[in-house]
This record gives sequence, C-alpha cells and structure tokens, in this order.
Amino acid sequence: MFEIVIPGLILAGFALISASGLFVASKKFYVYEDPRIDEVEELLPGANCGGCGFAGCRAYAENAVNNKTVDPPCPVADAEAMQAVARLLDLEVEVKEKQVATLLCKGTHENSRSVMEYYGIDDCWAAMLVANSLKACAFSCLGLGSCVRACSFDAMLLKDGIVVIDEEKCTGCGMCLQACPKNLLFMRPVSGQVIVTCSNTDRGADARKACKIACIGCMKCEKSCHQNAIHVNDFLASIDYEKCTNCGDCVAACPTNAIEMRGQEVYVTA
Amino acid sequence: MTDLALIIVSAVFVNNVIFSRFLGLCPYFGVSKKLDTAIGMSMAVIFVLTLAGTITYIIQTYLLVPLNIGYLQTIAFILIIASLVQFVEIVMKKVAPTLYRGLGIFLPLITTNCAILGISILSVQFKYDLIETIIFSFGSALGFGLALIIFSSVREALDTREIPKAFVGAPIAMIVAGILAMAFMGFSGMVK
Amino acid sequence: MEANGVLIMDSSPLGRTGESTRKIMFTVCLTLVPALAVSVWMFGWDAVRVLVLTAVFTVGVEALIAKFSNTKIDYLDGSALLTGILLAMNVPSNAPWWMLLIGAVVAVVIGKQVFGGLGQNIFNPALVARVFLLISFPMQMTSWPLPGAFDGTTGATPLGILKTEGIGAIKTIGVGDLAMGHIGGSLGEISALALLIGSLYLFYKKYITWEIPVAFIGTVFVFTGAFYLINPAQYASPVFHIFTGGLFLGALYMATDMVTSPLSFKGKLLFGFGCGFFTALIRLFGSYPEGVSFAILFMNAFVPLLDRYFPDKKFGMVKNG
Amino acid sequence: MDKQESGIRIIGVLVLIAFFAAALLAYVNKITRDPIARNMKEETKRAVRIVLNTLGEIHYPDDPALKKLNDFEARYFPAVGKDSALVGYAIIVKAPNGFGGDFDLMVGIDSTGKVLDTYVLNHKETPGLGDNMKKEDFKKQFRNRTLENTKWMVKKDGGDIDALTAATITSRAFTSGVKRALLTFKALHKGKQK
Amino acid sequence: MLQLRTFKRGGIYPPHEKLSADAKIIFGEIPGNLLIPVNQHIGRPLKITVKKGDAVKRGDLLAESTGFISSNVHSPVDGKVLKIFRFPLLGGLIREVIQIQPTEPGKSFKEVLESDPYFDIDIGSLTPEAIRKRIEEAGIVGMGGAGFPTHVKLSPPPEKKIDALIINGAECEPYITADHRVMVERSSEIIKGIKILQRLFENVPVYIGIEENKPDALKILDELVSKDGDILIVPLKAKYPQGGEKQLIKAVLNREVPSKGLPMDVGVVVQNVATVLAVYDAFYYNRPLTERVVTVSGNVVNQPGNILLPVGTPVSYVVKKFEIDVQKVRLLIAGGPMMGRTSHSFESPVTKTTSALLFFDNRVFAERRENPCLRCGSCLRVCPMGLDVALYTQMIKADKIAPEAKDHIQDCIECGSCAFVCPADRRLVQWMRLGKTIIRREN
Amino acid sequence: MNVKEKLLKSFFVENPVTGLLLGLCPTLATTTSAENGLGMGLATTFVLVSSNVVISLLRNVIPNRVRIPSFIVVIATFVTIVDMGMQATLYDLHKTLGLFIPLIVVNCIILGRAEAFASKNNLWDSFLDGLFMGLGFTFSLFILGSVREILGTGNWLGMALVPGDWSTILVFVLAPGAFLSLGFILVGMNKIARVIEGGK
Repeated sequence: MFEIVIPGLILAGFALISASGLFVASKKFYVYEDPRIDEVEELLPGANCGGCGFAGCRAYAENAVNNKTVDPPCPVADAEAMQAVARLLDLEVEVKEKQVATLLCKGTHENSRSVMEYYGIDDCWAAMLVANSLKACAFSCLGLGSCVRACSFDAMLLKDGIVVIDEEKCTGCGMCLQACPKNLLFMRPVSGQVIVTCSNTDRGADARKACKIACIGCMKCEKSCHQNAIHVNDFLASIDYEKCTNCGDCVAACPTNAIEMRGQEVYVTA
Repeated sequence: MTDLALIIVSAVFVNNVIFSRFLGLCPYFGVSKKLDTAIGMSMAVIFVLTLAGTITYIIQTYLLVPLNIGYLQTIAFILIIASLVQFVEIVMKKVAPTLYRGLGIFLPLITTNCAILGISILSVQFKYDLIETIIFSFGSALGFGLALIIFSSVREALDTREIPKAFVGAPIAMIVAGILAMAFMGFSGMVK
Repeated sequence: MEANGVLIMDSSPLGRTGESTRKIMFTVCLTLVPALAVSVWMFGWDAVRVLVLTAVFTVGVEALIAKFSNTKIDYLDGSALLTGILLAMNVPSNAPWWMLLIGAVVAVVIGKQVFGGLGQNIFNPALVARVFLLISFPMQMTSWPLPGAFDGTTGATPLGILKTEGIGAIKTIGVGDLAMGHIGGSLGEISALALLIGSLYLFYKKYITWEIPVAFIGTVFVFTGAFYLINPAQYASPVFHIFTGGLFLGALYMATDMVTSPLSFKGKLLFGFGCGFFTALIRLFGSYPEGVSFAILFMNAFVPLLDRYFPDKKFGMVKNG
Repeated sequence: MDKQESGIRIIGVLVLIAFFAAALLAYVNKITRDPIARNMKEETKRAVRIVLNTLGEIHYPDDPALKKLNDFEARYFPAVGKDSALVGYAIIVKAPNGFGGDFDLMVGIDSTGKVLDTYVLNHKETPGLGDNMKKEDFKKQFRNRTLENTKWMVKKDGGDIDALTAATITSRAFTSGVKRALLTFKALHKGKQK
Repeated sequence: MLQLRTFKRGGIYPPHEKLSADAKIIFGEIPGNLLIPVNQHIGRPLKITVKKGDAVKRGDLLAESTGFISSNVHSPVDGKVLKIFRFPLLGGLIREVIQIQPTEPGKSFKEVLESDPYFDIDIGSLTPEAIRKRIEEAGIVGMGGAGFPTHVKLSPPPEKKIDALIINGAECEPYITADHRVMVERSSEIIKGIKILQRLFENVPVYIGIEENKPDALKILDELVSKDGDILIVPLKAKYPQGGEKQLIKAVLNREVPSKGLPMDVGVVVQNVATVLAVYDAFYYNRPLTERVVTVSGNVVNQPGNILLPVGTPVSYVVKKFEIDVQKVRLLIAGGPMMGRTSHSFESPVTKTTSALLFFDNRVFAERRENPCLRCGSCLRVCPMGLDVALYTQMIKADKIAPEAKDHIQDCIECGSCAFVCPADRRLVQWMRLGKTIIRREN
Repeated sequence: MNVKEKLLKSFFVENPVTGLLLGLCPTLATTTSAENGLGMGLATTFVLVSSNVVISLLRNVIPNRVRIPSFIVVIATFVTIVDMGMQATLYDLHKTLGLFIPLIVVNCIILGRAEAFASKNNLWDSFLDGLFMGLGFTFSLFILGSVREILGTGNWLGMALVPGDWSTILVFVLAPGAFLSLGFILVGMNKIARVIEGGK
C-alpha cells in the first residue's frame, strides 16, 4: 500500500506546484479570445482563397465574431453554412444567390482572327506588356490563361483561344476577376441565362471588323426588351440581371449573335 | 573538454536529432515553410531544450532515483516540460516582450515537440552527468536548429520551383529530408 | 498593305548569343573525354560498358518520364546524358548493370524529376545517386578494380587504404601515380590531371568560374595540411589528399554544377569553403574514406541560404551618392 | 464557459488526477517489475545458449562472473553439462576499436579451448559492411580455432583470418575480440588447473 | 584623345551592325495620312483639344498637358482632323490616335522645314523660367526612348544641387544611327542647344559622352568645343548599355545613382543629343517637337538609312520610301533590337520616341522556346545593375516575390543584356517587367 | 456515416500520417520492418483508445483551464502502462522500439484526438474514434514498414522474399530511406484518397 501511495503523493505534489503556478500566471496574463472564432472558422470552407477580402478563413472568422457581421458573406460557402455562422452570431443573414464568373467575350480563333504571332511568356499580364491584344479585337480574351491559374477550384479551362468556365465548379470567389488584365470576367447570378458575350466598345463598323460576333451597339436588343433590362452604352449592350426574366427576346433580336442564351443545363464544355 | 566537444559534434552532425534520432519531426515539417519562422523556432527550441534537459536531469537524479520511482519518469518529465514551457512563455511575456514577440509564439508548439522529452530521456539513458547533460541538450537543439534552418531555406526555394503537382507539399519535403539525411550520413563514425 | 503572314511579337531583346542549354551540356560532356579516355585505358572495356550502360539508363529513364508526364521534358538536351556520365565516373568499373540502373533511376527521379526537372533540383542528381548507391551497396561501391589489372583483382582506393591500413600503407604511392591515375578508384576519380585539362576549356568558356574549385581544393589543402604539420605520422600529406579520391571530379564538375551552386561571388567562395571543410572533416575523422560527395550534397542544401544572405552588391546600393 | 470555476477546484482536479495516475502506475509497476527483470537477463542467457549450442544440454548461472585481466576485463558464464562437469564458457568481451567504436561480443569456448561460436551483442558497425560479421560466412572460419593454432590477425596483417570485404577494421576488432575471449579462457583455465 | 571610359559592372558586346552610319539624313514627303498618338510620353494623359473635322495648322496644339509631368502634342502639318479612335501603336499598345489628313500630301518635308522662320535669339537674355516654359510648351520629351517630359528633368527641386550636365551621345544599341548622324550633321546646332540648357544651371560643366565607334562625331564635336572650356567630349568604350543613364553617369563621372534614385540625386542631369536638338529647334525656329530622325535598317532593308519623319507618319510610308519587300518582313521593331518593341501593324505611326524602325525576316529570329533556367549565372554577370535576375524571375514566375527583392526588381533598366546572353532563351526582360507589374498591382 | 465508411476514411482520407502528417517521429523511426511498424501502431492504438475513453468519461469533471495538463497526465499514465507491459511481455519488440514508446506521450495524434474529439463526445464515439484513428495510424506504419523491409532487406514479416545472395537496397532500412519511402507513399496515398473522395 505504502509503495503505491507515496508515488501518488509525489506526483500530486508536482501537479499541485505546476497547477497553482499556472493558475496564478494564467489569471494575471490571461488573454481573452472569443471561442466562437474557432467555431466560425470550423463552419467556413477553409479554402483560404481570400475571395472575401480577408487574409484567409481565420481572419474572416475573427472579423465576423469581433464585428458581429457576416458582410461580406464568404463567397465560397454555401447558403447553409453562412446561415449557420449567422445563427452562431445571432445574426439575420440574407441568402444571396450563387454567383458565377462569366467571360464577356467570344473571341475564339474563328470569330476574331489573330493579327500576330506571339512568342513571349504564356501569361496574360506578361503578354499585355508586349501587345494589348493578340487578336483583331482590342477587347478580346488573350487566351493565355492567367485566370485559369488563379482559379483554385479547377473551374476554368482554355478552349479555342478563350477561357470557358465550369459553372458547377465555380464558387464565385472572384479570384479570376483580378487575374484578368482586360477585365473581361464578371460575376452574374447563376440564374441569369442571358449574356452579352462581348466587351467591345468601339463603333459598330470597327467592332464588326474586329470580330464576327461583336456587339455593334445597334440598339435592337434595347428596343426588343419589355423589362427595360438591357441597355446600350458606348456601343455595347449590358444586362441588368435584377430585371431580366430570361425571356430571350433580345437574343432573337441581336443581328450579330452577341447575346447568348444559356440553357437550363449548366454550361460545361470540358 | 574533448569529451564535451565530441558530445556537441555528435549531437549536431553525427546523431542529428532529426536525421538520425527521428525526434521532433512534427514541428520540423510543420514550422519549416518559412525561413523566418524556422529561425525563431530554432532559437526557442535551443532555449527550452537546454533548460528542460537541465531541470529534468535534476529531477531524475535527486528525486526519482533516490525514491526508487524511475517508472514515473515519463509522466513526471512531461508534466515538468509542459508547465516549464508555459512558465517560460508567461515570464518572457512580462520580462522581455520583444523577445517574446520573436520566440514566444513558438513556445506552445514546443510542448508537443518530442525532441524535448526524447532528449531528456536519452540523457538519462546515456548516464550523462550534469554538465554533459547540458551540453548534450544544447548540442541536440543546435542540431535541430541547423537542420530546421537549412530545410526551411530549401523549402522556400522550392516554392519558386516547378514541382510536379503530385509532389507539392509534404511529399517533396520528405524527399528533401531524405536526401539531407543521406548527406548527414557522411558524418557517421566521426564520433565513436 | 499586308505582310505575308502575321508579324512576330515578342519581348525585347530580340537578338541573342549562340549559347544554348544543349550546347553547354554537350560541351561539358566533351570536356570529360580526356578523363574518360584515361579510365578506358586503365580499366579497359569494363569502363566503356559502365559508361554506355549508365548513359543509356539515365537518358532512357528520363525519356520514359517524358513520355508519361504531361509537362514537356527535353530528354535529349544533354542534361540527362551529363548526369549519366558523371554517375558512371563515380562507380567502380565492375559495377553490375542493375546497380547502374538503380543509380540512374535515383538520379533522374529522386535527384531531378520530382523537383520539376532540369534546373529545378536542389541537389546534384549524380551525387544523390552516388550517395544512395554508396549507402545501399557499400560492398560493391568500396571495392574497386585496380587499374591495368584486367583479371578482376579488386582493392581499395588510396583513401580507403589510408582509412583502414593507416599512414604506412600509402607511403609507396607517389604523386605521379595519383595525378596520372595509377590508383584504384572509380572511373572518374583516378586521373586528376585529365580532369583538369578537360575543365580548362570550361573555364575558358566561363561555364564554370574559379571560385568554387579554388576554394574547395584550397580548403582541403589547408585543413589536411594543418593536421599533417601537427602529426605527420598519423595524417597523410595534403598533396596526397588533393590528388586522391573524387576531389578534382567533385571540385571541377560536381560542385560547380550550375543548377545546384550559388550565384554570387561570396556565395561561391563560401560554398567551396564548406565543401572543402566537410570533405576534410569526413576524410580525417569520419568512417567513410571519401567525403567529397557527402560534402557537396550537404552544401547543396545551403545554396538557398547563401543566395539569400550573400548576394552580390547591386548597382546603386550606396549610402548617399 | 467555466469562468466560475474556483482556483481550488481547478488545482484540486489536476492534483487528484495526478495522484490516481501515479498510484495506478505504481501498481502496474509492482506487477511488471519481476517479469521485466527476468526478461532483461533472459537476453544474455539466450545468447549463451546460442554460442554453446553444440554442447547439448547445459546449466549455467543466472548472472555472469567477472574476470579481470591486465589490459581488459571480461564477464563469463561457466557452463556445466549433465554430469555437473565444466564443459565450456560463454565469455563476453569488448571487441576493441571497431568502426563505430567498441562492441560487445560473446564467444563460446569449450573446455579444450576451441572456439564454438560467436554472437554480437550490440554494435554500431556500418550496415551492409561491418554488420556482415553476424553472417555465417564470416563466423564459420572461427570455429574450432584455438589460441595456439591460429595467428590471431587478419590476413592483411599477416594473420590467418579472412577479413570481411571492405570492412577490415571491423574484422580486426572482431578478431582481437575473439582473441581476448581465448586469453580470458586461458587465464580461467589456468586457475582451474592449479 | 582622352582615355576611353566605361562603367565597370556587367555589360555586353553585341555586334554593332551600324549599317546606316554613313547614310546622310534624308527628308521625305508629307504622307497622305497621319495618325498622331495622343500620349507619347510618360506621365499624366493629355486632354484632346481638337475634334473631328477641325482644320489644324503646322504647330497647332492637338492635345494639351494636364499637369506638370505631362507633355503637349502638336500637329506637324497643315490638315484636317479626320477621326479620333483607338489604334495599335508601335510596340503593340492600343491607344487613342488623332488621324489627320494633310492639306498638301506629297509636299517635300524639307520645304516645310525650311519655311519655318529663324529667330536669332540672345541666349544671355533668357531666364531659366522662360527656358523651362518654352520647353514645356514645345512638348519636348526625352527622345532616347523613354519619353519622359524634358522640362521636368530640367527642374530639379532646389535642394538637389546640379553640378554636371551630361549629353548622351553614346547610342549603344545595335543598328541605330539616328543620334550619330545628328551629331555629325547638326553638331553646331547641338552646341547651341547645350548653351541654352547651360543657362538653367550656373556654370555647370557639360560632358558629351560618345562611344568610340563614332569617330567622325567625336572628331567634329571635339573641334567645335575645343575653344569652350566648360564643354568636354568624353569618348566612351563601345559597350552595351553605355547609353543607359545610370551607366553613363558612372562612366563619365564615376558616380553611382542610388537604387530607386534619379540622376539629380547625384547632381547630374542627362539629356539625349536628339532632345538637345529639339530644344535648339524650339528656340531658334519656334518649332514644337513634331518631327524626328529615324534610322531605317534591318536585314530586309536594301538601303539602310536615316530619315527625318514627322510624328504620326505610318510605317507603311517608310516601307514604300525604302522599297522594303513587305512579303519578307516577319519582324518589325520600333527602336533597337535590345530595348525596342515589336509591332504588328504597318499602319502604326512614328512617335516622338521612335529612334529606329528595323525590319527583319525570320532568319535572324529562329523560333525559340523558353527552356528551364539552369542558374548558369550569365544573366548576373552581364547585368549592369548587378541584379540577381535568375532568382527574381523564378520568384516572379511562381508569383512569390520576396520582399527584399522588390526594390531590386524595380531597379531593372530593362536593357536586355540578361536575355541576350541567356542560354535557355528565357524572356528575362518580360519576366522582370511582369514583376514590376505585379509589384505595382500589389501597392 | 456508417462504421465501415468511417473506417475506410480513417485509413485513407483522414489517415493521421498520410492525411494529416501527425505522429511522424514514431512513423519514421520505428518502421524498419513491418513487424515493428505493426507493434508501434498497436501500442499507440491502445493508448489512443484508453485515453480517449478515460478523457471522455472525465470530460465534464476536468476544468477547462487545466484541460491540457490533465490530458497529458492521463495519456502519460497509459503510455507508461504500455511501456511496462511490453517490457514484461514483448521484451524484444520493446527493445527495438526503444525510446519511442515513452514518446507516444507527445505524439500529436493522441493529444489532438483528446482535444478535438474525446473531450466533446460520449464514451462510445470516443472509443470508436480512438480505435479508427489508431488503426489508420497502424495501417500506414505497417505499409511504410513493409515497403522499407522488402526493399531494404528483401524480407517481409520475417519471410525471405528474394534469394539470399541478392543485394538489397540497404538505404531503405536506414534513416534516409524512411523519409524517401514516406515521400513516395504520401503521393500514392493521396492519389487513393482522391479516388475515394471523388467516388462519393
């Protein structure tokens, strides 16, 4: 019995010393950190993509807890996860529709011919240092894939000299938007099926010369729209997705096929 | 004197904690992504390991052995190390805030660094005396630091290389560590 | 007005010198010819067999990887060939074919391709393979056919003899023997003189610079010399150390490998010093008779640090102006 | 969460856990102490059985005896056969100056002074080179040799022993280890005869 | 002659190829159509002051500066504004141009120039303010290539004491001979231009740096200044990039411009000879900068030469004038082969900074693929700025630029020496420029 | 998630070694043979299961602030029990595993599971979690040990696989081989993990 109790007492003494010491110390130097930060972080996808504008998911969680806000919402997390975060923080969260990146160009090799043979580095930003555009259209997609490399979700690939986006894989994080030197990518709600696939702001004749499907600013779409959802500025049509009902009248009206209607099925060209 | 020098050479090169004894590998792979962090971690380990080696030696020699409770070694050592690390953290925060910003953040990582416990137990096994224990702990920590700093600088360099996708991250780190271990094998036999 | 085809767009500058990766690699291979000739003269057809097999294996392994990988690998750019030749110069002439094959796989896969191929590796591929073989097959890798003895007699290298037999056993070996290659050893380590002659062209072409070889060999000389002065009865002379083993091969061809050596002047000097120091350390006190491979491999790991902390001075890095 | 916890409770729980942990360990220690001690001895004893294998059924003490000679010391197990007659010794010596330092060698010697077998207890020799001394090819040449009928040096040094390929130093250490064992035997035997 | 000076660190010796060194500057005609780029300088974008259909006279303002670091653009001819639109310039950038239809196409440009009135001004009466103002009005920019507004360069803040003025006549790029011919044919005008600039800084000594491979220019200018104590001709070693501002200062005065610094930080102002000539024209002929000498050369040009062209002249005019076989051309370079930019349109116009138009077939330009960097260190050896190009480009490629490398990357002068010697054919200059873009984007 | 799926996941996807890179020291140090790897893995599994169970039982008793010291004491207790138990029963295995038995204490897997799982979940779940994690750990140690043993000695679990006069690649049973083989095993395991995850 003795040989069992003595060691017990010795170790208990050890524990007593260290525990009381740590207790005193922790009282004096305790730094409060909200445990909810961990919980929020756990709910987040953990992609650390930075799409929200914070330096990673942990930073987002800190901001969310400390400022009691889920604004901006995490672009990658689904609505369910964001609601969970909001519930945790006792917040009301507005469910936003999933956004997907969309390329506003259809300048494939066929539509907009190459006007040079580019020999430099395969990177859009690097190519911009040598030539502003590799194709006849000054606004066209360079097709060198800087956005593809920026995408952490494998949702983009190059085809026929432009980039195509797998909308199922796209999480709407928006990293590709910053990677495009020509600002050809934008976010649209996934339900918006009508897209003006052109960014050319040149006059009609010049634009037409540059690309077969260019928007020439003819205004026919604007006239055809009953919802007042499509407008032409700088010889280029753009759609207000708040108003658009996917009726398809503008698509039919467009003389150059610059407006495209995407089907119910997700547009995957992989 | 020569003996002590041999202990150092042995601990740093011949029986390097990482490449020969396989101790402290988790922080070795975990904290080696950036050179700056690696340097901080190395300093922290050198400090704590030397201290822990000394204290555990005293506990072992003057408490556990006389009381004939050697089997409590593991539990007693780990308790001491855990509280020691936390004490150091608290004290450093108060006494040397600048130093704390440099080293302190690594201290929690050290609790689970098995090099600390491993080296403490080893110096008991090797039957070193106090001075030898201190030198051995210090040398082992130095070996850890050396390995960590080289390794992290290599890993930083690898960030700019075109590693095949399948090998990015842990696999290539393992392979680099393997090649480094081969290079360290050249030192074998230097201390008999 | 339209041109025939579309015009070329590229970044400046639009001219260039005639240098190319292939040219550098094949030139380095060619400068090894004198040393190879000596080894063939010494070891006969066995040397040719090892050379051809290793070269075929390395290039073949790289070609296989090129075939199954989705990145572009130019396996005929001479780098694999050079790795193969250097590896061949590091093994005994009686090495069995399977050992050469393992060496080639290790060199190309672990030494090079897992890092992303040419130019991306941290460690010298040929040395990774050599050390791998040395550790894995110590028997085969430490008994060497003796030069001129075509009957299969094997023996140790002078350094091996020094390590096991002590200083007395190497008394009979003259400096001339060492320089000319009348010693046991791997294909490449036997003739220091032939290696030096070949490398002169590389110095001329500036493919290698003097800093690393001089610092390397100099350091070995100084360190072994110091111990020789302290106790000539126990330590061999620095001249012996310089002309034995793979020191010339290592200092001229392995340590100076562009991919795995530092870029700056100070970095190169320190790199050479480190190689020399660890070589001497291992030779004098380690259990392996030869330390060149280990030392270079070890110092390869320091290259990123040297690049970072010892860069050359930049233009305009002045206090006021 | 547990801000209300008092310091005493916190410390108390930890102390209690420590107490029970140590008590439990002490109990386990009590149970396992004897088997562990037995196991530790068992290892050397097994080696004795290996080196004296050819002698058939033998008996030997639990702990080795110590024999000091001029320049080294050895531990030995005297083995007796069925009829309580001394049939041989298992002698543990340090083989000096191996590649990785000294290593412990057990040599079995029969009552006439012939080497029966060798067993390396622990060593730090190079894997693939020096540690080939454990292999039968190397060990068999020592059998039946005596102190007198053999020059106890490797062939390179003018002796009778074939050295391991590329491991001369290990072979030298091994050889002089065996020689030491034979010298120990001689000293022991001389004592017996007198 | 004096001892040849040069900068010590780095540099290369590309073949000179000065094919047009002995070809006198010729004068063309007013082309049928001019495309005048709105922005031809570094700095704030201009405001267009004309609109479609406006009639303009030679020397009229087409676009005016919108700030200090900005530079006016004038019309070189009488004509009518046809259209303002976006068009690819020499160098591949697509920018706004003002299309002008000249009233007298085909008229000899020499006649146009000769009809400009000459003013015999008294340099002594000019105040520094008036000089700077005139230079600013005339839209003069650095004509060596960068296009930095000259009046800005000539207005150092008062705390920067200027004690040397260097005239850059090095012209180290292969093929280009425009400055060389200007120095030979208009040497006395250059000296007069220098005298004007000298008025800006009190008693400042002037150094004219000229590479040794232009012995005629050295001789002529040496004779002209022999009676002038404060103008010194400095013969320089023919080494590239001797004409780089920082390298020139190092060679002439052995002063090192600090990292991220400007020549004025070491008390120096550097001006290109062509710019000095533009200053002369601005005062003695009251001409704004509307024309410049352009070298036309390259291996498909049968008769390489130098021609004075109004700004806005399309390349197609030059092609016709020099009878170049367009079918053979595969590569059109604006500027020299080392720092020039490629172009893909024969309609792109000449600007204030176009020193040469080089035409090549693809023989000189066999296709080259980027190979992996071998870390051979050639780029480090030749870099005149001593930069660790191989390391930086690797970082840029991986998009992981170390903080300590950022300043150095921005110090790159894009001279192209590194890529010229790179055995792996890496686009080192483009990588460095990409690095600068990334750093700028981060800030 | 059913038990089978969870087991599969702990073997490949959430494997402590290949998925989370935890517990590397024993992984690399003790896998010179498949048998050693198995022994080390099972010893760890025992500690993992027992400490998970005990901590799960005590989870409401232990105050938050001394959570980690208490966990360490509990874990250390079981480690010492394993240490002594193995010494008493499997003496030879204990000798080869040596130092790494007491070092199970600082194996991050155990403290990690105690923290992340056992202190929050009930007894049965904690038991299963400890068991699966431990088996996953054992599995990777066994694989690594097998690879190294086969390549380095030509044997597997004591069976000779290649003729005795063949040379084996000795480096695999030495330190460098541990790193190299784990590097390549990681690549393989990650590929398998991706297949399993993608299959869902």
